[in-house]
Amino acid sequence: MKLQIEIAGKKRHVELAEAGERPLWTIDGQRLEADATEASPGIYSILINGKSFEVRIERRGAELRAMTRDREFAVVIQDEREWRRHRGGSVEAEGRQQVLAPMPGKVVRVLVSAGDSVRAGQGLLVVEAMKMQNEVRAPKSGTIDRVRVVEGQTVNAGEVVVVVS
Amino acid sequence: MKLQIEIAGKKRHVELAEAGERPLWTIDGQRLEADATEASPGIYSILINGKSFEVRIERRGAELRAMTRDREFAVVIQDEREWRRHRGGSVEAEGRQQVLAPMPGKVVRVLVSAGDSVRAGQGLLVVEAMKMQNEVRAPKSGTIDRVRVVEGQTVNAGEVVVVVS
Amino acid sequence: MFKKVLIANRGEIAVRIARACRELGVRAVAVYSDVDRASLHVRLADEAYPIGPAPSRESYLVVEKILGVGRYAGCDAIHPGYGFLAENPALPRACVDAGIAFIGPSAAAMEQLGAKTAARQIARDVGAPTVPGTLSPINTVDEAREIAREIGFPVILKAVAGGGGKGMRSVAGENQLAPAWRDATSEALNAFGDSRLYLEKYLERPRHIEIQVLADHHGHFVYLGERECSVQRRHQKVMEEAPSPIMTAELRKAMGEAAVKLARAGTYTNAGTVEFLVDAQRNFYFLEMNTRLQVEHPVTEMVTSLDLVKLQMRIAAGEPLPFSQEEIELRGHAIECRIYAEDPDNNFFPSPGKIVDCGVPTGPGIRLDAGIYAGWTVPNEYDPMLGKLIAWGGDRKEALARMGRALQEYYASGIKTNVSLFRRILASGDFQKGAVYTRWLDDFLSAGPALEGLEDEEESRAEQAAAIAAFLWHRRHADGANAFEASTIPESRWKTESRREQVNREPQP
Amino acid sequence: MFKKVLIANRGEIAVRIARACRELGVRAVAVYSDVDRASLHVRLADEAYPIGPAPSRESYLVVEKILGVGRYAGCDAIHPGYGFLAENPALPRACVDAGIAFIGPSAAAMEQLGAKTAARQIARDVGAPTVPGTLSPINTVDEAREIAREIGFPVILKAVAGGGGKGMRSVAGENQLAPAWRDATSEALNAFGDSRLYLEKYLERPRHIEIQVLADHHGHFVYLGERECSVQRRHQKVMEEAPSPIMTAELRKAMGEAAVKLARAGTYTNAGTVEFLVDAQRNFYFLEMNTRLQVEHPVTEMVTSLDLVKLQMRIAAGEPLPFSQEEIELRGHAIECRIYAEDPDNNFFPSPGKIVDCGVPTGPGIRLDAGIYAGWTVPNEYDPMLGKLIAWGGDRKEALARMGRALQEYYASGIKTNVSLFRRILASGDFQKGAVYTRWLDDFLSAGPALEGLEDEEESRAEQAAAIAAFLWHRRHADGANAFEASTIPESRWKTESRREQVNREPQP
Repeated sequence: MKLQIEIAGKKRHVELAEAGERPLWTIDGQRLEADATEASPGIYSILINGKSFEVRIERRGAELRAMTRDREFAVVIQDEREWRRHRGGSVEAEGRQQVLAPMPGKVVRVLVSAGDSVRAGQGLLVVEAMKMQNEVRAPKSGTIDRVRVVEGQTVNAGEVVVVVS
Repeated sequence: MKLQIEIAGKKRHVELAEAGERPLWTIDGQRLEADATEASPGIYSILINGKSFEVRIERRGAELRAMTRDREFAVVIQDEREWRRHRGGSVEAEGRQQVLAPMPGKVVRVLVSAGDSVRAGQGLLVVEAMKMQNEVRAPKSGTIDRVRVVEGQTVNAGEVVVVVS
Repeated sequence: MFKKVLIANRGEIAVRIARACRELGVRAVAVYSDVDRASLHVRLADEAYPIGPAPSRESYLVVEKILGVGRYAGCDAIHPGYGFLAENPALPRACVDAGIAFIGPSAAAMEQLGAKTAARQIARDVGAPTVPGTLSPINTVDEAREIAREIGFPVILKAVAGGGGKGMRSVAGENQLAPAWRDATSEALNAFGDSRLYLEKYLERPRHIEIQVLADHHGHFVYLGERECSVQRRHQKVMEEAPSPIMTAELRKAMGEAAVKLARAGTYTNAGTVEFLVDAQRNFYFLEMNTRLQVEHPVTEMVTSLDLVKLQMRIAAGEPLPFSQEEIELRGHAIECRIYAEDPDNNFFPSPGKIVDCGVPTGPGIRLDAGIYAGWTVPNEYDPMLGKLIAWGGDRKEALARMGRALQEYYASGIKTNVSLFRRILASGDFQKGAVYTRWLDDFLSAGPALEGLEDEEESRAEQAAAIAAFLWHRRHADGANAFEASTIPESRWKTESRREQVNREPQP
Repeated sequence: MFKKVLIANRGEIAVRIARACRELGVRAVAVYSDVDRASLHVRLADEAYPIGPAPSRESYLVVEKILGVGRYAGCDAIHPGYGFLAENPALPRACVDAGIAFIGPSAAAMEQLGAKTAARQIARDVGAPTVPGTLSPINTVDEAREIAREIGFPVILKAVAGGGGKGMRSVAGENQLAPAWRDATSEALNAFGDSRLYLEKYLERPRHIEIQVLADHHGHFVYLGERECSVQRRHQKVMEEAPSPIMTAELRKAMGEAAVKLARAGTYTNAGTVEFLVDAQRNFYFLEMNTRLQVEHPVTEMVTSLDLVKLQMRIAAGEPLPFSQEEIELRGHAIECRIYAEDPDNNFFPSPGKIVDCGVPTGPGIRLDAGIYAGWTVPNEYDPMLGKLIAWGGDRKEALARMGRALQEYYASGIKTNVSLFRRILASGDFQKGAVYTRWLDDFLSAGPALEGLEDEEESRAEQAAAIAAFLWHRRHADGANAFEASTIPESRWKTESRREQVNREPQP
């Protein structure tokens, strides 16, 4: 099995071959003296040349994170097949942009309406959760295409609240 | 749903009826002001007339145990149907008796052979585990019917090691 | 001692109080809102009663409901914890009427010492220093110049209607006063429709240091040393320690005696905290008094070997303080981290949700006061504090080392927590030296993440380990199509980035 | 200080040492047998190396393997923990050859003070009291009578080859001596093929009280107060506390000074423990010396505010003791429960297996030193101790109350533990009063479970709660046919009963 794994922005090709009972790890073509075991669900004890690392893998919504004792890494995994499939469709960064609720909560104020022109960083609406009010701001300058929430409404994290074009 | 539940040797008939969203508990025909929720797997928070109990239910081999903050109870559950079915077959206490390994370990000494006559309490074999040697003794006086283990063998808890008749 | 204490709170502090009750053989009675039925404080209590819907205005803040449970369950005392009704004089007043002891000061003492302006007046009356300046509006720039000359530059102009830094200008010397006055006046007018300003001595990089006091019903007052609470994010304490790294025996005595004097003047009883600002020259200025148990009380407990919650109960039960000022001994050093369900990579947004698993640090010198457990869902409706991690050491160095070690062992998975923030703070040279002030953390954070050290072997090994772990995780979870999608769609990173940009959390006014 | 320490142990003590290393900035190197790959001490270490199969004779007890890892990983010191190689002079000797520091005494001191007979000789030489009697065989009953008259009745006859109570007779007065001699002689002959006896003063209900000593390489010796370790089950300590409930300042000084004198005479260095028996008149008698860190060291840490493992490392690194005898202050009271994977309802049989879930008590005054986690399988091959729960309080009463509270919060599910034993001990009047002796727990247990209090409302409510919980558990799990079978077959109870009868655990000779 072979995967492309991006850790802290660096892509690596990781391969695991089981030779007899000993698993053989290869990262970017280099053999690694590594031994890995899952201690608890999602928690891995990894020994690399005797150095002991404990890595906790956690999915947070759409993201994967790897936590060691002192460090935290963003992780993106693609296996070779998947990777080829996705290669074509590039990420659209310009044009219409969906603004997402960053947390679950209640919309306490909507500051813009469809058709308003906004500057990047301008407040669009205010979400309240856990006694904190949080302003959701425009990711770019443009025109409000649609406002998809009303005051008093409850939203979930990642829900589209406003579309800016 | 109705179950016969034996707690600390006392049999109770416990019934749960869901009336609307409120569950109604009845024990031995008496209505109970009780609210129960499973906080973690196998750990229940129970409020009875406002009194807060935390009960952990654990299966240990063939036994069920209920642990509160300060107490521990043996639990035997039978639903009414099962109960009727089992009623006929009574527990055979006399006659041939199987002696079970009380713990996993290694048989370090076998003290009897088939045909030996033994007194109740006499040592039959020694099992070692976790640096402790443990003598398994005869549950009753009689004759060794069969010895099902040899020295050096590993046994599991509950495994039949000797049969006495 | 009481027979049965009602805990009018939730979360870690309700757990803390329930444990004190348990240890004293007193029955602990919990209350819970609809979303708190399975909360830890309910599980650990001897009795528990529902008090209504999730919003605290309809449950934890309703005096009548609290008192109703107290009467129904036959409680002889109520502990308010902190937050919610803890500083609301309506509760002690209602307790008096109901014949139930309130574990805290009287309503009158609460009103006198809890209100900022009244407390400052008392402080001035008893000769405790307050920040020089005026609390009433100044009419003209000339009047401002006169006052500023009197108290000495630098000063700070503040909008009477103000808050959030608007209409605020610091003035280093006289020649800057006129333009600062103009700017602040117009900014205040724009922001609040009220241009009025007042003036205070500007403390350059003040520390927030507070004194814990105890007072019984027999006229005995003691102070239990100080807590250094300068590490704050947007005026919210984040990490506290005792003793303060800058404390001297003389200063402690002076501040402690000022605190006791203030408490005595307000006929205070039970536990309270007197907050001060301390400048670089170790001058201290009374800020305000908190007429309740503080979140950060454990650091005082660790260095005094006392149990403040039990002492609160003893005092409320009419017992005299069991020690005198001279018998209080400070020992070693303690530090506390407030662990929140929030996302330090995303402007510290609250991050409620279900806790999948918990790592609980244990071993020498470590204490955890928490209100959570694996499988519990952090509700959306309340303060997102999960608990407090506390480390004690023979000296500050050992306390910090133990905290660092404990933070490595701590986690709450399934939600985001601010644990990495504490790692960053602990690693900073300023904090290691104790060179902090109330705006230090905001400055530190706005300076951005420190450049990571050069890529060393350890770092690259850690990345390899993470890659291997991610590989194994993927192998186990990738079969579920969703999991696979979620972890591989490249857009996910883009979303994260844009989210980070869009968002800026404001403290609620 | 060292750069890298090899921990030649496993379980909770390896975790304890790894944490001390972490806090000192020293790299911790673990070793593990085949069944310990996923053990907590490996997970928490900075490095970890395999040393062979599960049986300790082939792994943790092999000096060459330990030294091999030490050399390979570039360690500059080895900490042996307790058990395994901790009292084997071969390890410090091999360390000298390898140029690696041994965190403990020299091989010579270990041999002198660790051997019972040699240590007793030293004790007599320095004037420390030992139990009166002789260690060499007595030839005739007349000789025995003479010695018994000298030291005074009651005395006890013991088989030279003996152990386990065989060939042992206590003799209250002279007229009982002859028959006792006959019985003991023949019993010894039958049991061991060796009829020789020796004689000692019989201590009626002695306490086991031990003194913690520290000695650096600069000739400084201190004692850190005592630990009361009288609560033992078949000569195994179960619960320890500090200070001893019967201690006086004078007795502590006398015992402490005797301990230091002994350590000094044996040119001891590092941490060690001198064990004494103390009789009802507070006479103390040297028993033996443990030339290592003890399991129960945390209670001393809690009352002295010191970290013994770090001090061991400092001493081994050549640092002088950072305090004098006069500076050592005892504060409050600490108690420890040794939590074992064993079944208190079934003769304390070991109960290894997979831990499904753990409840970790936290909050004020509670410390847990454990080597386990949920999901880990307790191996069959080693001592079944899971860890130690330690409670500190301002006084003994508070320490006991906190321990009681913490025990309510502790559990390790999936296996059986001895937690209920501690509840019983804590509830007993004798223990509450501190009226214990070395055979107290055996007497207490053989007296059978105390009659439960009359059935009160609380009890019947608890049973109702258990019934409801069992109902809900059954509803969730009954669908799986196996679960249903297992929980309902009536035979299961019969099996339990018969199992209880059949079994009688013997300590290994």
